[in-house]
Amino acid sequence: MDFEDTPEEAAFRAEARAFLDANAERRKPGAVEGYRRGQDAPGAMERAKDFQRRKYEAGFVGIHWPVEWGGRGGTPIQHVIYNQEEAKYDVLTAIFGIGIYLAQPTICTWGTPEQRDRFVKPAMRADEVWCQLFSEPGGGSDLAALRTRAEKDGDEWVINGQKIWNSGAHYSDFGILVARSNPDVPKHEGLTFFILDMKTPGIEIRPIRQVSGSSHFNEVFFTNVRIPDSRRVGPVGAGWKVALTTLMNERHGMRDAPGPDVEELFRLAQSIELEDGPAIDNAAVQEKLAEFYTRSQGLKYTKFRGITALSRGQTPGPESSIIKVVAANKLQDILSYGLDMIGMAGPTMGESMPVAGIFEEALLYSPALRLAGGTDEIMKNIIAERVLGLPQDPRADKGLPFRDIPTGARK
Amino acid sequence: MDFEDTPEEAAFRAEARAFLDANAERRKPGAVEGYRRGQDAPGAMERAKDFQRRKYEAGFVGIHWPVEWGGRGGTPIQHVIYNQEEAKYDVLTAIFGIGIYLAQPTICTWGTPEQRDRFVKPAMRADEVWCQLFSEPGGGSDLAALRTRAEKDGDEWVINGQKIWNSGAHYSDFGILVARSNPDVPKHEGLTFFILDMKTPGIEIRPIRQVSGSSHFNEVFFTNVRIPDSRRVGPVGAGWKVALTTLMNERHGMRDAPGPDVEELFRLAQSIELEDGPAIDNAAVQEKLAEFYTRSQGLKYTKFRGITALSRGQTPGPESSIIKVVAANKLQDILSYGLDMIGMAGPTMGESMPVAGIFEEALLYSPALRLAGGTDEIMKNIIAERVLGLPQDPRADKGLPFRDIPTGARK
Amino acid sequence: MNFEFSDELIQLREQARRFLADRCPPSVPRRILDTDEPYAADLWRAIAEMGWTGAAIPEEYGGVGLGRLAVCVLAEEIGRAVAPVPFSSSVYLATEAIMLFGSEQQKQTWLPKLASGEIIGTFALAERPGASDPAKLTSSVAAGRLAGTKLAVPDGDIADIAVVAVNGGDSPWLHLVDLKGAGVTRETVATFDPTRSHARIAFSGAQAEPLPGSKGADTVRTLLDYAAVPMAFEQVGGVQAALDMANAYAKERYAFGRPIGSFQGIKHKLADMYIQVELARSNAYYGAWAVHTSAAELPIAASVARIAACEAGWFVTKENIQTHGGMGFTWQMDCHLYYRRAKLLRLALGGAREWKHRLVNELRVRNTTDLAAA
Amino acid sequence: MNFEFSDELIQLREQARRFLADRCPPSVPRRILDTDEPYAADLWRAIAEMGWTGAAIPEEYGGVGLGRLAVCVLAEEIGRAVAPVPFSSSVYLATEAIMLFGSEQQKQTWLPKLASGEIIGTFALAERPGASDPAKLTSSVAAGRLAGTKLAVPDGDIADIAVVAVNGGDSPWLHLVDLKGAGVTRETVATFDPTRSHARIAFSGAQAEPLPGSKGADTVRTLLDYAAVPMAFEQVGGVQAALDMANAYAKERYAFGRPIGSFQGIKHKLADMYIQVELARSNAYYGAWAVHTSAAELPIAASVARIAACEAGWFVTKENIQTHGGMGFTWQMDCHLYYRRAKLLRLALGGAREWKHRLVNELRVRNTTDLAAA
Repeated sequence: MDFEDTPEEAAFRAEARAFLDANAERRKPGAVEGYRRGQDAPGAMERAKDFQRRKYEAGFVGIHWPVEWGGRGGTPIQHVIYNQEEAKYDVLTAIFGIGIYLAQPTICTWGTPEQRDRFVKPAMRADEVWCQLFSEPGGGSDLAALRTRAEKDGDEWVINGQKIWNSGAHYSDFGILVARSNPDVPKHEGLTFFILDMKTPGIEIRPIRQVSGSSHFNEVFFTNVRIPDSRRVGPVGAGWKVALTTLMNERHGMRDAPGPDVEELFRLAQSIELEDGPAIDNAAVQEKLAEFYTRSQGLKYTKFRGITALSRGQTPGPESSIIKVVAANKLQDILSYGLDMIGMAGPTMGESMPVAGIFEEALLYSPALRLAGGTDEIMKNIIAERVLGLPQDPRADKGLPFRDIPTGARK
Repeated sequence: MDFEDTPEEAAFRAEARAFLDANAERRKPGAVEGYRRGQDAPGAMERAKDFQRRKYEAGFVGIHWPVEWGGRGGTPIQHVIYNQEEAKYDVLTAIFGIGIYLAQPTICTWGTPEQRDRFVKPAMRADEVWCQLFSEPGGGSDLAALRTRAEKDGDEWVINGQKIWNSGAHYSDFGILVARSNPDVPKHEGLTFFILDMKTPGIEIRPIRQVSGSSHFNEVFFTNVRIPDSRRVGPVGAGWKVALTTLMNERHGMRDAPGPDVEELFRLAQSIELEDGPAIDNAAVQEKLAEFYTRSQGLKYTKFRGITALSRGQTPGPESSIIKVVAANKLQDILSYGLDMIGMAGPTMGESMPVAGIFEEALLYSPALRLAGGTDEIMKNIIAERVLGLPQDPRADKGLPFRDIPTGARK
Repeated sequence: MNFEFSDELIQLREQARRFLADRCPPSVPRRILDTDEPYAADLWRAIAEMGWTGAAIPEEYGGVGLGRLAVCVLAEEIGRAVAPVPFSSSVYLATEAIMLFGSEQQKQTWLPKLASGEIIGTFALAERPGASDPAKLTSSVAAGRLAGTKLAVPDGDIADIAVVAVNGGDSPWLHLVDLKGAGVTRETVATFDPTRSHARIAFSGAQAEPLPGSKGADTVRTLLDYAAVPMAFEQVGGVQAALDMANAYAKERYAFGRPIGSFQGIKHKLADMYIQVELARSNAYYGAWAVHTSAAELPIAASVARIAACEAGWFVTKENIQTHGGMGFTWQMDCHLYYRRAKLLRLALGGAREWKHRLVNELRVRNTTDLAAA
Repeated sequence: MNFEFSDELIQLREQARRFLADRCPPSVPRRILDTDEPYAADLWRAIAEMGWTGAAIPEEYGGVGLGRLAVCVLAEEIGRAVAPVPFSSSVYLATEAIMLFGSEQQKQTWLPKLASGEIIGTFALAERPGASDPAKLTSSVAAGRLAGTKLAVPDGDIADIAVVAVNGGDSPWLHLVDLKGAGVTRETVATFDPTRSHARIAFSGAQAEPLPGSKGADTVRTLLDYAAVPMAFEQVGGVQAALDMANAYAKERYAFGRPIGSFQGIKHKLADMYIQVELARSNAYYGAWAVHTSAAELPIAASVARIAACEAGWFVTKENIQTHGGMGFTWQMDCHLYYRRAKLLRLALGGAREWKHRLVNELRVRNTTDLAAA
């Protein structure tokens, strides 16, 4: 039991560091803005694409993919090690994640050799940027209830409908799309998966304003959008199975909730006076700090257990399924407690506030973290059913043709 | 908005107090043992029956019942006032509650005039003591899934099966019993309700040992127990509806969780030293005390709102449905926090422990309070469905003949 | 026992609810959120015309003389409507301060104007992040001139007058300041709830008129106690609205072929929200009784009302978003109006943490046998 | 990174699990619960024969020399089986104290006997209800004679020797006392978990042998740190067993025509229990690394392991009862074995409250940049 790299891991880590030192800037210590979204800054996309190209050339994209997919043929632990190192640098790579880590594995698994040859490498090099078109307004947690229609017309499919929670449609070249090709069979059986060229006529993109006031997501509307059948991935009607490959990869990449954590709460408590002196001396504050610290450490070492499994060539255990739900709730608890400590001055937004105002900022974006990528409730169902083996809820929609499933007042 | 009695209420309260002063001992202030069960003490049952007879003669039993049921014809608020006063005295009346507040209203509502004449008055006077025979080992929250059979044989019914969570079968004269008279119809439609003479041959009573080590409940087994049809209450097959009258009255009588509350935690915190001085001076302890106090007060004033509704001749609102679930969980939280404060010495049982050892004692009985009379989960379903109007869970057993309802491995 | 509002006040509540449903649908706070308007001046005028701003002010000072219970009833409706008006600042705080601690002449001068809505008042206390302990204030008054800086004063940029807390020593701790006078610099600050404007106010030699009854730091706490009760009602109104919203959505929204409200995950969440709302409401009622009778228990009753309202505020409004799923996080749904406002009100008179501290201190000075909770 | 036990230790764990499944089914703790037997002496002998009592003791002192990680692995299985044996008292505490602070001669004298199970050791600290702050101890040693009274000493009535904490001033704080010698009065006390016996021990001039390395009150805390880690594994074993029990019951028990585990009310409860178990397990692993390497981070790692284990212990065992419904509250079901034991272990080294205090104090003496949690 140790925290050390094996000699092979250490060598790989050194290689990664050397590449990063040569190609990126190290993040300043104690910076709180690391999690703030940077892709809206001027020139950010160009810089990001430039770095991604160099990362690809250096062999750090698709580290753990097989060589025939265009990967390095490395190990999952190397992938983790590279990401641990990259996280210390000021680079913007997350926006290519949909293309590289969601779209391409799905295409490689289900697509034709031609599709693989055409799409994988440009995605890895960030020559082409991808987005995801799965969620719909009426679907929510019930993803397979999607209603966007795909109707065959000769060698083409005609798409009509609406997607939501799309990230990056406005700057993406391609999208992965699931649509309903047959509403007369049960809901999981009537879906088909496509690669959509985002420049096709008939696509309209509207930003969604979030509670925080910013718009990191879009609604995307399709009016008679045509996709050649050659851009279909997997068999007609197999779209749900194909999409599951994407979703598994998405869940696998699940990460911590960015924002104020124990360290920031600690800094806050050191900087603030309560009625009986510095907050950090207050026994109630101390107990809260200890509880949050314990939860944070629990997450950290749960991740270490997962990495250890990878390092041993095993699949990480189900323990990783808890990370998102614990992290997102912890963030809400911490920011709320921090704001209460700041007290009457707490509502003020901005860098002039204690710890650069991240508690106030987190108030406005944190609810999303308990929803995006699976709500708390869905995550707990997953833990209960897939980890603990509990039976599913009875399904009101089981076996029903999609068009007969109850939807309430709405259609 | 005031806490005062109306002149009529004040007069009634004075009358109740006069009766109690003449017939019972006032409880000592600060006594913690008030909630401890006393019916096992020698001579306790005789004293209890004696007091109950005097209470009946003085007109304080069935205060809010109509005169034709043998009641006083008073108001629900008078009933509350009497109980508020009685709670200050050292009397044991709860053991007659099943007979008086569960069995008799059910018999008065559904039974024949002969049944009413025969049973109501002796129950009110405690000449006859009653118990309840509803729950079964395989039923739990799904009360209507009971399997005890009632088969018609001439003018009699033959009962075979098993009940559980019975309180007082060993000292009771009669029991109210629900049994399945027809397993071939849906589960709520095949039940019948009976009055059972507990001296009938074929009844075997076995005490259930609880976690606390004591046995306040029994299992009751029936082997060819015969009940004359004249002791059937309500129509054959209407047993569920009849039982609902009992259950409504049971829920209505739902009370606080007895045991250590904020006052006891306060006393504990005043008596204990932590690493930084008296516990009561510790900010973390103070915050907990404030949180518990706020919850306790919330319950108290929720009850006051219910009493106010009664006082105005209205039915108390649904707010009273929250009391049991909040009180039982609060008790567990308080006792656990108290034990943590007592620290390494905490496991010791007995009167020599701080606050007479009630925290340790409560550890062992408190889990029952979240289960008995409806689990937390059932209570929340009730709040969600009956108060908030949310739809029921889909029923896997809906419309199925009882014998075809899935029961897992067990039968 | 009569632990309910009078029929007259219940009527007032119904009238207020209808009025605000008509005049302050969600589009009104949204307008303030989306524009530079600091508050809904039109709604404020209408509210003043209804007499709400003078509800607790005696008739001799131009008010309606309905007493503090009427303010509690109105506050609940203001909260339900997330109304973008300075009701709490002007009514629970500035007006209350003058009623409690003002001289006869001050009452005659200011209360009629506050009652009519001609002027807006506010209360300025916090000087730094952290607990707002009156004993640690550094603002001071010398020769009738005030010096000091107050952070995040609610409605500080739209108010005409402020009651300002200073470290008064043996002199009064609360002073009236004309915010349009010399020596006052106001700067609007952005907050996470733009439906209620806030300002940082710097006083440099502003003319300050003491409220003669406000001697001692305790008077600041007393004012907060009086304000905490209607504030708790405002909070209760907000969480009730958020619960109603979640409840309606849970019935209407389908997933997996049935309403999401039929899943226990959502049902039990809503039951937990309901429990919090009811506990907060019951404690607020106790607070109402205490302000109504100016009972000795007010510090305890106000703390309990405040703590329960703050807990419900955060829990219910965040779980309302959660119940709505991804939609709950969109600008277009109203969930965030309640969520922002709930956290704002939770901090407004000092966080729940401060009130817990106050509650236990108050309980300790009493005989613990008063604690009996059942 | 290798954040997992070695294959050798994983084998040891499997062997221990099989052994205890065979030799310590629930009927064994039930026997102790139901009778006057203070512990399962037969099981204890078998455990000693397996070498578990000497697992961490170096071979030169008659042990197996597997190190502290082996004790962690065994502790988890002891916890899973709710074994009624003085393993924690004798191994994590008495043996550890001698290994950490004993003289060479003391090690040679006592460790072989502890390793072989010939004697049982325990640790006596608490003198009053409340925090067991070493600095406030009143027991003392003068001229080799100990005076003082210790409350609720685990296994105090069956142990042969005790490591007793005293207020040592400049001398050692930990002393070895032969509990069968003169000047020792032991009285068995009833606790809420009779599967582990406890005694009140009064010392009046008992002969006491100092552990020379235990100078200063901090050495008492250090001993608790070392003990807290295997104790956390014992707690994790218990909660894992309780979770497994709840999970099996939720699948098997039907209500309303379907398994109760298909209701989200139960599903989400079990998911919450699983989360607590996993967080506690991960933190215990960090603790294991720290005791294994005697890392400078031990006070932090031990505190974190302890706090997480205590939280899981209470939550999981009480919700296991709740999952079982009324049956869960019967003597006949095993739920209460886990529930009692979890609360006992939560208090054994001082409640979670004390460890939170310790954790923050330790964090404060370090650079806060070490805090980075991700």
